[in-house]
Amino acid sequence: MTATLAAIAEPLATIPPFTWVALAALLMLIVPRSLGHAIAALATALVGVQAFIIPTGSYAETTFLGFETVFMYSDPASRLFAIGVGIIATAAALYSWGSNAPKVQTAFALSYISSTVGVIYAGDWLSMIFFWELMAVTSTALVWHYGGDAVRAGYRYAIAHGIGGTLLLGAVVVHFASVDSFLYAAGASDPTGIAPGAAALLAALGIGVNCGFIVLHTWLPDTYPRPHIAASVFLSVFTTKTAVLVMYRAFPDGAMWLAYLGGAMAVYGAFFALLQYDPRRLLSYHIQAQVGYMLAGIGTAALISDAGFATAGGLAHAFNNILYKSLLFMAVGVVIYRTGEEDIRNLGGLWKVMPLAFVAYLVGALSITAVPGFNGFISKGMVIDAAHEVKLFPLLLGEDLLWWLLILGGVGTFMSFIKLGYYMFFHGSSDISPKDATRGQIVAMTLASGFCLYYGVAYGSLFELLPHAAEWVPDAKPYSTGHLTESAILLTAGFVGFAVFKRPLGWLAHVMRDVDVVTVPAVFYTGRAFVWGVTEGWAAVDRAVMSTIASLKRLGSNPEGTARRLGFGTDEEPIQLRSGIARSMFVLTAMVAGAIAILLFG
Amino acid sequence: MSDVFLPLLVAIPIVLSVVPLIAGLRYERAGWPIAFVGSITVTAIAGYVAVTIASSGRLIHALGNYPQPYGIELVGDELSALVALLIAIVSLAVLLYARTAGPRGNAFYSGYLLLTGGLFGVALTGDMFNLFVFLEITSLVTYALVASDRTSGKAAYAAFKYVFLGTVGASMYLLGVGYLYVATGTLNMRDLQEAIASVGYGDPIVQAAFGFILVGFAIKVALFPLHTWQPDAYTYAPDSVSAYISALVSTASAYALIRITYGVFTQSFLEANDLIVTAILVVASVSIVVGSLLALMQTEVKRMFAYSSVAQFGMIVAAIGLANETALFGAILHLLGHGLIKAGLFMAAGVLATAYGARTVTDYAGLSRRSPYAVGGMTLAGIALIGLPPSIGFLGKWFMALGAVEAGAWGVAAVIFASTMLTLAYVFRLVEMLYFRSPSAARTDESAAVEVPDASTDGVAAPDGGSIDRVTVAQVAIVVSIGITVIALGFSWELFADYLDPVLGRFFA
Amino acid sequence: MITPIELMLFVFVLISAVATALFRDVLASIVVFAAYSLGLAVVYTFYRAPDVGLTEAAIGAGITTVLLLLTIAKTSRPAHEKIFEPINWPAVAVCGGFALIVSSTLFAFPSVGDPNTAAMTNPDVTVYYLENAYEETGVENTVTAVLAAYRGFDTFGEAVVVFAAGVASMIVLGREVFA
Amino acid sequence: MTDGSVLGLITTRYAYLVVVFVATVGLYMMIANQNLVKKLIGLNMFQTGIFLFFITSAYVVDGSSAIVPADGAGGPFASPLPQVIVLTAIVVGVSLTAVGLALIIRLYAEYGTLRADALREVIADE
Repeated sequence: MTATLAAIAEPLATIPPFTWVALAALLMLIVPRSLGHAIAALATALVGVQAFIIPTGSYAETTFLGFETVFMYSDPASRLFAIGVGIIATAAALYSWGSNAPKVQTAFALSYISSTVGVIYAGDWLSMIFFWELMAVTSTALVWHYGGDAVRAGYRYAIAHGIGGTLLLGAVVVHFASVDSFLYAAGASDPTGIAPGAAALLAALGIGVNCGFIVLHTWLPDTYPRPHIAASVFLSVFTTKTAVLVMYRAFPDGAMWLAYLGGAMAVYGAFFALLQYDPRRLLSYHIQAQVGYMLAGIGTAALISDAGFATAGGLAHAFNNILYKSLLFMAVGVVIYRTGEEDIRNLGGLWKVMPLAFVAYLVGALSITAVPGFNGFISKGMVIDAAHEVKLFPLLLGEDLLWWLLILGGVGTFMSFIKLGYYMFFHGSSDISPKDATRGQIVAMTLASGFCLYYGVAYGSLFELLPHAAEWVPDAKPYSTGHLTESAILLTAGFVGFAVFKRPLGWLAHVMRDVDVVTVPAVFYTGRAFVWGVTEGWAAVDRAVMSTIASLKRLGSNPEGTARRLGFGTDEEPIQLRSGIARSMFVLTAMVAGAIAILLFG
Repeated sequence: MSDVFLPLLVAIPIVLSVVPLIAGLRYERAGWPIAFVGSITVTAIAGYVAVTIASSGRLIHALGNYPQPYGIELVGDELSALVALLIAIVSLAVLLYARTAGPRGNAFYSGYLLLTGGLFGVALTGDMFNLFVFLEITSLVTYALVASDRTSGKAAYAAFKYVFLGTVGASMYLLGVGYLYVATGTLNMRDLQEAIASVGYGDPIVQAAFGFILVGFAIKVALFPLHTWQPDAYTYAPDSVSAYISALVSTASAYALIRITYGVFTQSFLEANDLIVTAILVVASVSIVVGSLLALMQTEVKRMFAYSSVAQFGMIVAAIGLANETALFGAILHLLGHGLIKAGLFMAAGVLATAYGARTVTDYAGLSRRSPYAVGGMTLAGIALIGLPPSIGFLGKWFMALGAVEAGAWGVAAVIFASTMLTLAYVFRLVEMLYFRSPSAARTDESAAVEVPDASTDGVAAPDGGSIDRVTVAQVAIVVSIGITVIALGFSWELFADYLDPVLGRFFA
Repeated sequence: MITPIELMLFVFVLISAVATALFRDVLASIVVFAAYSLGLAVVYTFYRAPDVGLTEAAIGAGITTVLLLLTIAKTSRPAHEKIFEPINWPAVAVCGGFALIVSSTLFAFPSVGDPNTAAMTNPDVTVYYLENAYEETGVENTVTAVLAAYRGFDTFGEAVVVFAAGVASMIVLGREVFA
Repeated sequence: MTDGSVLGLITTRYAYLVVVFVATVGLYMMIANQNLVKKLIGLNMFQTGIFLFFITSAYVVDGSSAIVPADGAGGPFASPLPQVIVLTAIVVGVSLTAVGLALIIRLYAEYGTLRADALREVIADE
């Protein structure tokens, strides 16, 4: 028996998990739809199972493009993410099956998962960037496949990720030049992160695009609301969370700027989420806010003595976020699937007709808003606890700016989920009576909800997966009185806030209906909205970035026009440096003379 | 014994080139079948030679049984075999494409065969003066082919300009060879390598020789600012000819530059003359940036691709100047990849021009719906041109950039990076037009919209869903298969690394 | 040292070269260029290259001139009032720079007619040809031996170039020119 | 043997100086002369400079041309190799001239001018 188990376990421990998923993606194209989705669910589940089997260390070492690379690098962080991907990709595959997703789309989704798993298990910068770029391509294909509006959005998505990927590629090359190896742990027992200086800057920007750094985030709410609902479930979790992991790989010891940027993202994302009426767009802004918490956790490691705890908090939050964020996209997807409506003001009273979707939404919302008993409470609490120890810019109550940002983000999150739930499920009575979730969707949502609850209650099993567990687990008491009080205050503030600001919110959201159309006026009104603590400074930055992007886009789409404005060329004859024989020979003569002079006298 | 295939590669197309003219007296359409037979034969031989070299090492054939340095020898090593294979494959592809696309006439097919033979000569010869002769054969035919569209005066002017720059370039090369002869008394490449080493790398005659040869090839590969012949030639030549010469003619010259720099002057010469290396890197970098920028500015698609070549060859020359194994490996990959990519792009542009009269970026609006396969092939080739992985373009740029970093030439790495961004911009501009614009929107969008040339008015393509006339399935199939090939080759780096290992080992002994 | 014959020949060559460049009338230019080619042919012959001298006289001074004249006949010969072209000073400057820099390489060159240069003494090339050509090929004229035997492939290429020029002209002009 | 001074250059390497001069005149013609035919003559002249270079490198003072009788007597001989090269190169040169002239005829038929500046204007207006 043991021998059989070992025989099964051995290939599982040595063959990189992305191979199964890639294989499933190919199979998907030839087998019938239902069988294909079953294979997909199995292949992705295998990723989760394998995560437990692969022992810690480096495997599948090989040479790739002429360099030492590691395709299977297993440490607590990669294991954590692989488990998360295993669970949610399986659920999402089932959800796709239940949502009439075409099988080609699921095949694209699987290739996207496969490259995600590749990034997670990469043990060196080279194979990481390889899978990273592949992720960009496959996810673009996933968006594109839906057609319609998604195509233009996917185009912008591709450009954003093309630029981000290239920046990161630059970082990797610079890193190699200074360290002379691509391995994460080059010459050291522990990974040392990306080389400081230019490499770190390029990496921060490149990964920042995928993380949705403020001003680099515009692709996020632009893209995720548009494709097929099942595609959104895939997209919503993997790109951004993988970016968090890679950010951790680049800055394993944290950084101050990362912590405060994370805090700012939490507030910024939550604020903009609050203004949305497209449910998937609202959720997309929350991705930015939640990634903010994760980065704050990872970044805080540099600021406090209990570094391991902060890092673990950030990664734990990423793990939990994978679970509840996809759950939320599933629940919202069911509503869109059944009603075809993408504006929550046209919905209402659905809790009676769609109780299952409502329950799933509720679990997701309670998790993301960090209500005790759900997994978000555990990990967000860890991040806030870590921020509690930061004493760099103390504000009120002796708490640091970072802490206040995270709390404010938390309140905003809570408010926006009350809003979303209120509009979708209550808010008058339903005049439509759509059916509830399909079987596949129910299974998928049950799976995801179950894990949200499980890790909220049995948090010990989450703790043991986290890095540096031995250092901090003994002191971690998530359900202490202090934490519960804090949570209660936070929740109360959220309720009060929503009650008070519901009307002004409606007005504000009315004038800021669509970020794409009215970004610039939105920024103008944002300036007035001091209530929300958004400063004019952000607005200015946002405006500048928006206009830069707009002018870059103009340059890209009509370069000759730009050249004409700068005074080169005319309408009739675009600039082309066309010279005749005489001038060509003149230049040639000078070049020969120059070359020989350099050779002789150099 | 396999070495007898080397002269056959050169001789078969050249001897066959006489046949279309003679047969043409009786049969009007004799040219294509003859060229086809020749092309298939040399492709098979080139493939066989490449495989043989992999197993048994480089082949050397002494012509007329006069060994070097008394006679002329043909050298088939890993590098020249790959270039020969590229020549054979692209020739065949272009020939299949040209069957319906034209230009017609037996003289064209004679020229085509001569050009193919000449290119094989350039790839295989091991003698400096013999290289000159073959360079001139290829140039001469190229001039004529550029001007083979007899209705276009611009094409004739482009060819005329090319005659001057091309001939002076070749003459500069010949002068360099003369200098080397004065310094050493020999013309055989392998012999020269030792002779130059014994004369010394600081000898003014040797230095000047390198200067002449370098500038000569800089013209031939169209390095900025000596590129002035190239955009006109590529733009106004018939589509089949553009595809052929953009893929092979400059490629053969760049190959020759690699062979002479590393096989004759050697890496030690570059090390001893570091200022010229700096100059090469500066000029090549300027070429990369200016070429990319000008490509971005163009409205005419073929001219855009032409300027893109200026940038790509800039990269290859920069990699040659970097003088390390990684960069040169990248340069060779990019040389081969660029040949395929540009052949594909120009043929795709030809298909779209034939079918819809589309020649400018604006004309391309919404063509993906009308010609999904050709546009798909073009897009794949475009992706490879940008250098997105996986594609042969990525491998080339990657290793060149890596070589630059290894050599500490940060500027070159940055320039390659910047050029990638610019390439991204102009290729995506095309892709956006092709896929995301509807024809009418593009018209109103850009005031400078150019009216569709007359070509489309004579009966092709109704505005919606019109069928493609005059474009054959074979043409589209070639474009698509090139697109797929350049992407598929993105997985091949290990194959190339193993294959090229011996020759790189000789260059960097 | 330079001999009087060489001096005379070179002065003639130089003057005719400059005159070719400066004559405004194309016909005059062609004629002077023919004279220049003939001058060179004599120089070649004096430099012990009678085969080359003969070829230059036939091709350089002969065929080229005929081709140039034919072209003039087929196109136009614009009338001019002035005899000489205006001097293009920027061109003079860049050409002068070129000439100076290239001339500076000449310091490293052997003297004209030096029998002990690398080229003359290379045992595997020049010396080998001179010693073995007759034995191996049976031709007394080493130039012919090298042309036809040792470097026969170049000669093959040369023939191809001529053929290519014919094909090229056909492609450029259309067949009717030769029909 | 060789003299490093400028005077030495002129007195002992005079033929190479002629080479440089002739080639330069050829370049000048291609740059400065507007007539296409004259430009082509310039191209020819540039090439003849290179031919002279090779012939000079093969020349031996008091030598004879490279016709070696069966007994190998006589000498010194001029080097045959550069002469062979020039023979080939002359033929290549005239072939190029022929193609260039064909193009000139094409251009004249199309635009009715042989002046480079006028031609560029016409083409730009096209």
